[in-house]
Amino acid sequence: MTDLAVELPGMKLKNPVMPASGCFGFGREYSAFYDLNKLGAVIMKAATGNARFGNATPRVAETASGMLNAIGLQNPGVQQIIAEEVPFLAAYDVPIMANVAGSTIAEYEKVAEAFNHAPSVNALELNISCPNVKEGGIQFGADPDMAANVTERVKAVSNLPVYVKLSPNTADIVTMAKAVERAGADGLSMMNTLTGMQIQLSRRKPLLANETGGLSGPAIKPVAVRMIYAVKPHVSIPIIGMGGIRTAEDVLEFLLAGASAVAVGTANFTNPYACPEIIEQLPRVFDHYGFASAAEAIGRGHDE
Amino acid sequence: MTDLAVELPGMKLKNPVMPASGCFGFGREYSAFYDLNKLGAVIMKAATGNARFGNATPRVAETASGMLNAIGLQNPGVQQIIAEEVPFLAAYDVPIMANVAGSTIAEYEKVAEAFNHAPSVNALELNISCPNVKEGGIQFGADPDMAANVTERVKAVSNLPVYVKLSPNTADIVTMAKAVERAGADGLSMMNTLTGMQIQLSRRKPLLANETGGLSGPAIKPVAVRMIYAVKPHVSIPIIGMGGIRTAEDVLEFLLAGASAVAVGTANFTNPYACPEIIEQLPRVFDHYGFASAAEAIGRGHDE
Amino acid sequence: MKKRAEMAVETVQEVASDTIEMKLYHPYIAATARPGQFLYVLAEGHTLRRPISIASIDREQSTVTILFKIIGSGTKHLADMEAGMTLDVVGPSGNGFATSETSVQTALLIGGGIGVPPLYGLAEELQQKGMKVKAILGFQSKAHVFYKEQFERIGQTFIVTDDGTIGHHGLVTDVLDEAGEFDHYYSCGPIPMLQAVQNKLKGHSGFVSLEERMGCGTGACLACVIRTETESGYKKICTDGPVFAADEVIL
Amino acid sequence: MKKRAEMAVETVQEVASDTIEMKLYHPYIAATARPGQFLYVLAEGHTLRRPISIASIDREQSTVTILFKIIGSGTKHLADMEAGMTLDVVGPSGNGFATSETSVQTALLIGGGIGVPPLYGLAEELQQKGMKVKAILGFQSKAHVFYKEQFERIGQTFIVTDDGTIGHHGLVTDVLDEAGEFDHYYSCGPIPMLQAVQNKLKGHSGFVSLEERMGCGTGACLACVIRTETESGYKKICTDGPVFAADEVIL
Ligand SMILES: Cc1cc2nc3c(=O)[nH]c(=O)nc-3n(C[C@H](O)[C@H](O)[C@H](O)COP(=O)(O)OP(=O)(O)OC[C@H]3O[C@@H](n4cnc5c(N)ncnc54)[C@H](O)[C@@H]3O)c2cc1C
Ligand SMILES: Cc1cc2nc3c(=O)[nH]c(=O)nc-3n(C[C@H](O)[C@H](O)[C@H](O)COP(=O)(O)OP(=O)(O)OC[C@H]3O[C@@H](n4cnc5c(N)ncnc54)[C@H](O)[C@@H]3O)c2cc1C
Ligand SMILES: Cc1cc2nc3c(=O)[nH]c(=O)nc-3n(C[C@H](O)[C@H](O)[C@H](O)COP(=O)(O)O)c2cc1C
Ligand SMILES: Cc1cc2nc3c(=O)[nH]c(=O)nc-3n(C[C@H](O)[C@H](O)[C@H](O)COP(=O)(O)O)c2cc1C
Ligand code: FES
Ligand code: FES
Repeated sequence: MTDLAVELPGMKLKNPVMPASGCFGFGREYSAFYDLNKLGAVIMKAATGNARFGNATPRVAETASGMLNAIGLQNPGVQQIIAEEVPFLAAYDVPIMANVAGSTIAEYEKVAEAFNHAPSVNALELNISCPNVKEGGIQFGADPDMAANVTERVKAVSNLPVYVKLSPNTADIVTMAKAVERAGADGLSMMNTLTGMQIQLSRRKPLLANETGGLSGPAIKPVAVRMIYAVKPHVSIPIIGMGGIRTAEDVLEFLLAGASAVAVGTANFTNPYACPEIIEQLPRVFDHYGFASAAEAIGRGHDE
Repeated sequence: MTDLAVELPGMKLKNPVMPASGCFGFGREYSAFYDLNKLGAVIMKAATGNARFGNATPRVAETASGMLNAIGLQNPGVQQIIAEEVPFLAAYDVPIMANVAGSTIAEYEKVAEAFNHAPSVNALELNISCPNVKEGGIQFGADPDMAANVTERVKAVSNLPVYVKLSPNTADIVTMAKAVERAGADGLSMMNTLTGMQIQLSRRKPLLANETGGLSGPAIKPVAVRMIYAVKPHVSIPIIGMGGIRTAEDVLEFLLAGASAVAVGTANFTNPYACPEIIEQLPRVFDHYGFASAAEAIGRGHDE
Repeated sequence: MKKRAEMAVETVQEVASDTIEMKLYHPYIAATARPGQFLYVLAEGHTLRRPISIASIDREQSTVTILFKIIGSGTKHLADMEAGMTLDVVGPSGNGFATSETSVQTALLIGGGIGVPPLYGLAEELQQKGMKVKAILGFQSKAHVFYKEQFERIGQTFIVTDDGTIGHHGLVTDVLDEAGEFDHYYSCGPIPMLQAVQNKLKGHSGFVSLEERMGCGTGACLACVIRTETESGYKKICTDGPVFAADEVIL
Repeated sequence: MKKRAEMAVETVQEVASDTIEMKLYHPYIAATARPGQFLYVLAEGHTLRRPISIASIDREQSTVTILFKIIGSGTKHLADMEAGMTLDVVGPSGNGFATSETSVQTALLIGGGIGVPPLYGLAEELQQKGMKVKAILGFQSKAHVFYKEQFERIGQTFIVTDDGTIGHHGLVTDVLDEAGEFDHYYSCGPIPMLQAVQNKLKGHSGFVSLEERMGCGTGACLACVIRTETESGYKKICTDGPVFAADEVIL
């Protein structure tokens, strides 16, 4: 039997597959489809300091092999997430990652600090790259110094391993990755969505109320693989890979590129059973390509 | 009848559709499928100072709703292009754009200068963004100062209108666009390919011999539309839009975003008749969405 | 509870201009579906599923019928399906119309275009419960009209068209007075129509069925929110809806 | 001259493990195709077309036959097609084998796996021209063998398999000596096989048919170049090839 387990700072995963932030809520809805214990981990939807309503609708659009979203970080606020949502997920035997967002560094600190008091949360994913938050967000993800700064400040207040989620909307992903590693990041999440737009011909206007949205799904997979492959040799912290993963073969592709685990976002929408079905196929795929374990595939695309 | 004509610096186009550079060679091959006089214009394959063989094969890969290419600017060199290829295209009643590439600013100057002596060439497209040229290329497209510098130097030696082709692999497309406009660009081409990678599982290695390649096709259309929409209000020079165009509806979407004309690349591979079929559908589409002419649709996605 | 199901396509028929009626077989879905719920349908090659209302339910034959208009590439793909193929759906999705709790005597159904189908299943159910049903159905033109006879068999039916090629020439709200008394109304159609109905029938008890672009279709992504007067300030159309009390949502 | 054509699918058949034989009707393609040319085939939902060799031509019936192995999603999609559907192709593409200019008495055909199909059309044509044909055909295993009888009807045929489940156990080059004298050879298969053949038959006059990933398939994009000894230093497999004189290309 193929050994699917992988170990990451703060998390021991049965298998390297977890749902991506914002695509799985806090797990309740998908728990109606399958047993969440099958998952490697769960990444929760973004938490901000207070409740946020998010953007006006429409918030999503479909694109060729992908979609745009501009949800705008709608969430009930970190306190309610800790009180209402974390306990639901804590009942499962699955590591929990909290996705931390904010418009100011102080808000990131506040949210991160709050999760110190949620013992079931195993790690933080620092969302410095949400392209749909107009006040802040975007700048942190676009500038290495600001990214390093928010990383450092969050590390200073948090007891948990901190994974920094990078934006692909940059000319130089390697510099970004090195900057946040130096600032103390325990891991990287790569990647968030590419900024895109769709114009609705009948209205002669951008379809999304927010005008721009984040492009996700299979369309962006080659960009994610390229960025992970580029970053891997330059960092020694692990990478959680994401961007267009739909099949077990895709998971192996990300591991070969350098990811230690992966997150699945958009594919949950096309198929609510995407995660467990991918996990079920993993042993066959690892076996077919000659790997006895998930761990031994990590980064092997860099071998001479 | 819908008036499809659009006018650009150096070029009067019967219609706003031209094949994109590198996807149409120098027109000979597609002239076997249809009469090139149907096209709005033709953008030739990149020209460099001397003949280039390009990258090792495989040079292309397929992705979800897209493809990767790493041709590596293979071409017979500017002199042979002027002697052998331009005369073939000059026999058609279609404006000709020459795509200018190089590894050094001196090479760009040399190529641009050479086209002064090819009276049938109407405009230059400055390829500062080819992601597959390791020695140079990439830097010009990633840095506003370098982009401005090469634009200025080429403008100084060229008699022709110069369109600068921007790279989407940047955090700030508006700054890039403004920089090259200030440096004297007569127009913009937006956009080149996003850098991507595919890993071949059976070989555990990047599939392309060049490892990375440029992602094109419908997958990247939302990124192109977003960038054109973002740039349009900040420049007063026209934009040739491209990136994933496959249908006449796509053409209208790019015009609404702010393009004055468009180029079609990858779609020629899926369907060798892509350009004439799109052109044939344009009157129906403009009419359906209430436009009496192509010109009046330009930038209308920005109306209040 | 909703499930992913492979439904067998039994019939596919164009019942009006660009409007397809499709009968689908699946014992679980047919047994559990309620009027006003929808199927979240996969159109091959598409990233997002398409929400399509259940237009009627035949529990004996284990079938449900959907009706949809060809709008873009997803519905075009669905229209090209043939009997014998299978359709991948997640359903029955959403809450549906709450007919059991109501002590309605007369119900007024107000549907616009592709908002008409869910009202048909509701009409059937209300009739079975012994209630009186009246319907106002709005369409673009005569060529777009469907299910006129079916509704007429159930109760008094007013047809309204944008161009007057059949029935009243104008808007569904124009004939509200003509339709007379009723206890509850149920409305489904484009937002501007629902707003007009909500306005004109302020004070009346009523239900509206809403549309919004969806991501997950299952309550997790918050793509499909609508502002409400409730404490959280919003509801999700895909799971809390698509049917809401008319005074609950802010259109 | 190649054209885009909608070919009618007449038959689809699995002739060996994961290997599909498809007969396609089109008067123009069937009238103009030559052995060694290929069809550039659209698999719906895919950006790039797939190059598939013409395995044989029936000019009377206006059909051509292709044979392909299911490799990935494109060939999987093609394998799912059924009689009565149409296939969008650009063809006949490429140069094909130059059989008219040769004064061959005995031809040795050396094919590996999915390189076998184009050689069958060639074998038929050479036979018609009164030449003697011998063939060495390599396959993975017995389950992958196809067209054995067809080749045997034309001439002496050696089957070679990787696992020895049928014929010679080993490589096609192992039986070259056994195959005896010939004037020209024609070879098609994976690059390592072609290199081995080129090496072993150095000095012999021969032709190789090459494979490379293609973009345009029509000579415009330079995706499919191969280094040559010619002045320009390269040739395009999609238009100058896929067939080249063995001493012309640098494998
Ligand atoms: C709860 C609900 C029930 C519905 N019931 C029906 C029905 O019974 N019959 C019917 O014909 N239509 C119904 N619709 C509308 C139907 O979902 C859209 O017409 C359909 O999704 C269009 O898909 P497309 O691929 O043809 O169009 P495209 O415009 O190509 O679709 C692009 C994207 O936009 C979404 N989209 C486009 N229009 C709508 C819309 N009006 N509402 C929600 N999403 C949209 C699509 O789902 C897809 O994600 C319903 C919508 C909702 C929300
Ligand atoms: C001139 C020529 C003639 C051919 N004739 C035949 C034939 O008669 N029968 C047959 O079974 N196969 C033939 N092939 C190989 C065939 O083209 C590939 O097996 C097929 O393209 C794989 O597509 P896929 O979608 O199944 O695989 P995928 O791996 O999913 O394809 C992904 C991409 O890679 C390309 N690709 C993958 N393998 C090859 C390959 N070996 N050569 C070229 N492109 C490839 C595909 O075209 C596609 O663009 C020929 C190739 C060439 C170049
Ligand atoms: C509807 C939607 C909502 C998302 N919300 C968040 C979020 O709240 N926080 C975050 O870090 N990423 C968010 N993302 C990004 C995903 O977590 C993921 O990085 C991205 O979608 C790429 O993966 P995919 O192609 O598998 O979807 C969201 C994506 C989608 C589609
Ligand atoms: C095979 C191939 C070769 C290309 N060669 C060039 C080139 O030589 N010069 C250039 O400026 N762009 C080149 N491009 C980029 C295209 O001109 C175009 O900008 C890009 O492909 C996006 O458009 P599309 O999605 O319609 O293909 C090439 C693209 C492809 C696919
Ligand atoms: S569509 Fe995701 S919450 Fe409704
Ligand atoms: S595939 Fe484009 S030149 Fe051969």
